[in-house]
Amino acid sequence: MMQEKLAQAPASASGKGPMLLALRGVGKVFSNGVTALSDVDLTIREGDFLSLLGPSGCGKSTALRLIAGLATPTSGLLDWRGSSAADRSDIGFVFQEPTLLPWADVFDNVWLPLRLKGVSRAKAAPVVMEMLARVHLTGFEKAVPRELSGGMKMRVSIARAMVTKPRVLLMDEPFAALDEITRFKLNNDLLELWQDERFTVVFVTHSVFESVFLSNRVVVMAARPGRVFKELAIDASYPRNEAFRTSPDYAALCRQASDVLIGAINSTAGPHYDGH
Amino acid sequence: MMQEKLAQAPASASGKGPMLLALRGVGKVFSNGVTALSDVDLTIREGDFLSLLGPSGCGKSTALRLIAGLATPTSGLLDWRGSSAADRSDIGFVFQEPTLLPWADVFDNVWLPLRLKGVSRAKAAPVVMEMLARVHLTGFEKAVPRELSGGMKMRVSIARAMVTKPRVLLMDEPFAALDEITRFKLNNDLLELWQDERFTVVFVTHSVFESVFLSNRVVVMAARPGRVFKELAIDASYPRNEAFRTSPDYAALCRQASDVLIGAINSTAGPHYDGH
Amino acid sequence: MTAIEEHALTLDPEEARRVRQERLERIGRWLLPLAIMVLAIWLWDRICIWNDIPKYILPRPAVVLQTLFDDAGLLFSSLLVTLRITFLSLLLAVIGGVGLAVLFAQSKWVEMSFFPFAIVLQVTPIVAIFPLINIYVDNQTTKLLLCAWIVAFFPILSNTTLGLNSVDRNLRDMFRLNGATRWQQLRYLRLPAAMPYFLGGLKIAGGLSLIGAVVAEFVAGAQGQSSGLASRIIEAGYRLNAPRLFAALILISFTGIVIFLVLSLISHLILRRWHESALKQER
Amino acid sequence: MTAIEEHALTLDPEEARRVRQERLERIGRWLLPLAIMVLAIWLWDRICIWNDIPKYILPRPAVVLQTLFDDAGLLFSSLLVTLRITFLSLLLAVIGGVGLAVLFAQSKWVEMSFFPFAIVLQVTPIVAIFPLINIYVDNQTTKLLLCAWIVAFFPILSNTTLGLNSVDRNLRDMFRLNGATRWQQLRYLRLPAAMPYFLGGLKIAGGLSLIGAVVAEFVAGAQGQSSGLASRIIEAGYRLNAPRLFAALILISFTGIVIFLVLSLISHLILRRWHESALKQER
Amino acid sequence: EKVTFGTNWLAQAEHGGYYQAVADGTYTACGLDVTIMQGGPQVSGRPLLLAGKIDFYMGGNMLQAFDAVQQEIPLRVVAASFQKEPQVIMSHPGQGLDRWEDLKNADQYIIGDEGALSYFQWMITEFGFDPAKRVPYTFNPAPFIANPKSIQQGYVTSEPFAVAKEGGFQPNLFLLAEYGFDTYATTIETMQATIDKRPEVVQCFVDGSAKGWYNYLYGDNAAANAAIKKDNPDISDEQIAFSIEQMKKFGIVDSGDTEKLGIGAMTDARIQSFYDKMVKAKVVPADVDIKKSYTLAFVNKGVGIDLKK
Ligand SMILES: Nc1ncnc2c1ncn2[C@@H]1O[C@H](COP(=O)(O)OP(=O)(O)OP(=O)(O)O)[C@@H](O)[C@H]1O
Ligand SMILES: Nc1ncnc2c1ncn2[C@@H]1O[C@H](COP(=O)(O)OP(=O)(O)OP(=O)(O)O)[C@@H](O)[C@H]1O
Ligand SMILES: [Mg+2]
Ligand SMILES: [Mg+2]
Repeated sequence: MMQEKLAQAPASASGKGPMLLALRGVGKVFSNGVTALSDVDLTIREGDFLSLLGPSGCGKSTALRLIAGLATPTSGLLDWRGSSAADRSDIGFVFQEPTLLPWADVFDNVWLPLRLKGVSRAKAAPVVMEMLARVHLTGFEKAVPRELSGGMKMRVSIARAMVTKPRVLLMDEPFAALDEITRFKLNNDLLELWQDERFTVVFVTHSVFESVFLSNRVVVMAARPGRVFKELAIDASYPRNEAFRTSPDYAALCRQASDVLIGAINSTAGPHYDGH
Repeated sequence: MMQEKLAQAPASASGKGPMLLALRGVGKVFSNGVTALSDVDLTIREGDFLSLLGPSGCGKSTALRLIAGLATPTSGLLDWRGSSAADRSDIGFVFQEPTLLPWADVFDNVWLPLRLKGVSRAKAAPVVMEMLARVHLTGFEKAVPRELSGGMKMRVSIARAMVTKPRVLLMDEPFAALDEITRFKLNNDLLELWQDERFTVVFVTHSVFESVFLSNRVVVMAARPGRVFKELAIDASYPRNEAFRTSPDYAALCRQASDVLIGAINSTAGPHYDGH
Repeated sequence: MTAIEEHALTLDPEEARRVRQERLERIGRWLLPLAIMVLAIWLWDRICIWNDIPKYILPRPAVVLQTLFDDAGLLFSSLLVTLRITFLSLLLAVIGGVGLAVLFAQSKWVEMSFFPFAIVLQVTPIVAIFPLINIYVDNQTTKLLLCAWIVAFFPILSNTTLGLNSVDRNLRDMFRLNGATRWQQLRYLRLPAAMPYFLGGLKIAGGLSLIGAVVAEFVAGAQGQSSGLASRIIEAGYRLNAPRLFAALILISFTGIVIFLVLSLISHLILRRWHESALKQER
Repeated sequence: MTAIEEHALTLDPEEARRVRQERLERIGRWLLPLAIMVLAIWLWDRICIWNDIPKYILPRPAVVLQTLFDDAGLLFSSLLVTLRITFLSLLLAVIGGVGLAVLFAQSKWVEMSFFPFAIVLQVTPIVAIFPLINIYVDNQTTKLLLCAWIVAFFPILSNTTLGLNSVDRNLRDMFRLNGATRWQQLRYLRLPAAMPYFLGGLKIAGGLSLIGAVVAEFVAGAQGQSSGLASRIIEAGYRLNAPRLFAALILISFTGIVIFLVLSLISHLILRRWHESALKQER
Repeated sequence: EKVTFGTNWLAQAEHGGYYQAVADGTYTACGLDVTIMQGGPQVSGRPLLLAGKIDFYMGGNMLQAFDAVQQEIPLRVVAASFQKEPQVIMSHPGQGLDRWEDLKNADQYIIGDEGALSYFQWMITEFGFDPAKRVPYTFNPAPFIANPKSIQQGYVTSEPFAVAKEGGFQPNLFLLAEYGFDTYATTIETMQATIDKRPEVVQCFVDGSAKGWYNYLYGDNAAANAAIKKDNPDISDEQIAFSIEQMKKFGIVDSGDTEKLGIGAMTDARIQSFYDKMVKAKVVPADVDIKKSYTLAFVNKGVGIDLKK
């Protein structure tokens, strides 16, 4: 199944597509005085699969919210010059918390983005059901969020973000609440889809392995203040499959990323890391 | 530092302490008809570090809530005969979601369990501050939950569960929202503490690596209905450190656990897994 | 297995206690309110006897009940008149309260501009402005409705406004991202989220619209032929017919309780699948 | 950098529009309500003129203002009397409402047993039971307070009860696990969680206790020599002194708005750190 | 021509003359189609008169007419149905409250808002009643019956009946008119505009009402009573009979000047004398042009005297 995708693989994995968005010297200081981001420069190209990796609290979610337009930077700017207005508004977002409508059942929650675009229940049903099958939730259409387990809620949220097939997909630790096997499956699914549709993904994760497996670029961030510590290009070709997962290349890249992450964490100032 | 702990290491890693609690034929059917657990038999011994591993929705959280007494089984029973009433009420719980008081700041949230036991702010302060330092949150005492990142909230929740030094610690994916490096550090911390204090831990995780690294017993569950699929004894001696993490033993155990997990997932009935 | 179970039951007295208590509570939930009601009525009777209270001041419950029975025709036809105004004004209060709340939710400045007028309506004593209403409104029912509405709409407005403003931030962001129009945001997010607050306001307004209907009739008088309970109360008071006065009051109280129960039931049915206040504690 | 920023600004007209709109809204938030108030007063004036309404029916605003100024001494001393009852009864409503809510929150059957009595109090017309109060209560202030309290306490009770029952399940479990006593659960969990609901009820009760104080005086009369605004209104109505009547009404309305604003401010200060309804939208 | 007359209370025998005139066609005879709009305890119909929604209104006493002059309201009293203010003060017998002078020593005065703003002011200044002891009358006499040391207002035709029936004792009655509160009462008020534009309507209504009263008091009043009971179903025959009896006994409607001038009579002298008393009691200011408050153009013509049998 994966073999037939080879033809559509991108010319280069390091993302030389046209520029979608550039963060230029972006900083974000919250009103309580916390500097969440400081002087972040980052260019996102169309078709990128970019992972944000970094310690907890380093501003990954904040960066994602800035990109989505849900927050505005307190300094610097977001440069969308390279993209059309349609791109900017065609965003799928997986929040770090499930963020479901508590009164609506699973079907309605996933249907919602389509509903907001005027798609009727009947028209939406096949798409919604397909998305639910993808995240292994067939049979739970009628359950309301409080009847779901943590991981199931997160999967509903993922299904909802993807149901509109957006041009830009922003995902904030979407698979953190899932077991490794399901996670691998969903990783493969996502990659497959991405190769088919060539949308742009910005993917926040805590897993070095996941970031290396999925992305063509890994941006490692450091905390206090949140900033870009280092960027790694993952120059392995797509499609990536189980063979890649067990290859020495992958292990080497993971080790490299891991070292960068350790560096990022150690570069964090503050007395609370001294004890370790 | 770790070397001096050797003397206190348990005689055997496979948990031959006195019985704390036994689940006997426990089942749980929710009022909406979902069978979350069915016929679960499980014995927890004092001083166990037991991990629950299993696919999303297999009933891990439900099992933990049953053990904590937050839910009652619809069939079967919990047998606490081996333990004192004190054990049963001295439980620390880390919920899958942070579950913080939104109006209280970080300090007050962590102080809460002590406060409920009548410990004054001044008396509690050193303990609370130490716990906050352990989870790397020094400096955020005055922040309220909505000003924290997802991982930070979870760390507050962990600090709160451990601040009373409970005899039994139930943790529902405590480290899922943390990056791997921090996670490793907290893993080590937890293990160290466990060896010092010999409390009992039931630990829900999605990470095969984590479960093998931490526990003396790994219980793999399967879904629909949730049940115990297989139990693995991790017969490596404590203390476990970075050396263990890179040992071939560890890798073998992980592979073994992984295979069991795959087996558990494949044993799940239902059409929605067919496509994969 | 049974042996162990039994064992476990004796072993765990706390668990057994809990089960016992739950069973007790299930019975008590219906029996106790009734018992306490009966007790209250008995106390009322005793107080009348102990203090030698003459029947023209506070009649004994039996007398009131007898009157309720004897004058049933008169009182119930009056009750119907009052109920009609009550329900119409509650309906108007819902429409007006929710409508205004939705309007106010559109923008902070709309809220700040028009909320004062709502407050003015709430705090203006009806008795004082009734002469104006009386001059410019011709229809008697309209007058009554207007008065009762003024009494009842504010809690709905205030609570619904609060609810519309209490929507989870992330959900709001999610709607924004999906390009929801103002109307869609209202329809699919803010109104459902405001439900618990609105229903809370409705429960307050239920009683208020009843008292509003009574007060309206007090003020606007029984200028038509069909007079409601307020006219009965005035008349009975004037004629020192205390048993009938109290029979009318009992009828009003009872109606209030029924309205509250019905609104509570509606509220429960709407919220039971998702809101904490209505969820069954499932263990 | 500035060049790019400028560029970006022209580049992103939506962003610029948003900033402009925000600035506008900040100004409008204070100016518009005032402007609309002025407009409303102007409209009132025009209506008087257009319809040739004589001043003894609806005086023009200027006349009312003049009267407010001329009779300031009289009216403001009356206002103080009314305010005293208002605040005392609001205080009692808070104590009574929260107290009962806490009691009701102890157990479902306590709630079901005693809520009916609260409803009876809410729906009983004060005018009808005043004779009883008059017979058994001697102190005039007590009478007034009792009447005003009956009007004001229910929204607080109802909303606080709702709030106490809306606590997040997991938090409740967490307290249970930590062996919290009933009182601790109330003190540290349920009361703080009920805050937004309570404060919503308080905002409703603020206006109600004002109108309650007025109605109480209508029914129970002035306290000895010092008469409140209700007496002024009755007197002005009887003496056909419409300007003074409207001056008194304006004073009541204004007081109602001030009470609401103060309660809103209190509510904001208490909730601003954590509850959605009071959070500043931070982008 | 259609006109509406607003009364100040629910239909009762004290309104008998008007119901009589409607019922037996007296108004129709001079071309008026009269609708009687009954009032109630909390409502005043006067604003409706001021706004021109009704044509005639039943006033309480002359004080309000004086108020109207002060407020520059073109309102006029055109006839006085009651020669005497029927208000009484009631007290319990044998409680040391058996004389008018003693009444001020009562614990509590139960007096309604209208009373408190009119004759009670006179009672304060003339007889030293203590304003702090006043409690509003909510038209429920129970508190009075319950407290033997209290006094209460009432219509001589109405409250004493209920008190005697339910309280089981005959209260002392002090008719205000007999202690110097010599206002006309239950007046017919109308706006100056009506007098100017439709004098014949006013005349017809005044004459018809006078005739109505004669017929009601001295003739067959069955039809009028039926109409009263239709508007106010709760009133009893017994109560109506009592009211008529009291009106006759105390000469409320027909006494003094009416012997010659007919029912509805008013005189300048009587009004001036009442005004002077009220000025002395500081109930009204001294500079009111009371001539503006009434007109004698429609009364004192002896209309209907012939109907008295
Ligand atoms: N609304 C807010 N108000 C104030 N400070 C905030 C707010 N949101 C986040 N912060 C602060 O900004 C910093 C970055 O937060 P952010 O949520 O972006 O971290 P993150 O990288 O997503 O962390 P995690 O991996 O734990 O989710 C944190 O220090 C946090 O305390
Ligand atoms: N309150 C509830 N009402 C009804 N069904 C529920 C409820 N809570 C959980 N369930 C169902 O019970 C099953 C087990 O849920 P549970 O939360 O225990 O799973 P889990 O193993 O913790 O999964 P995850 O890893 O995703 O958190 C799921 O199918 C879920 O839909
Ligand atoms: Mg985050
Ligand atoms: Mg779970």
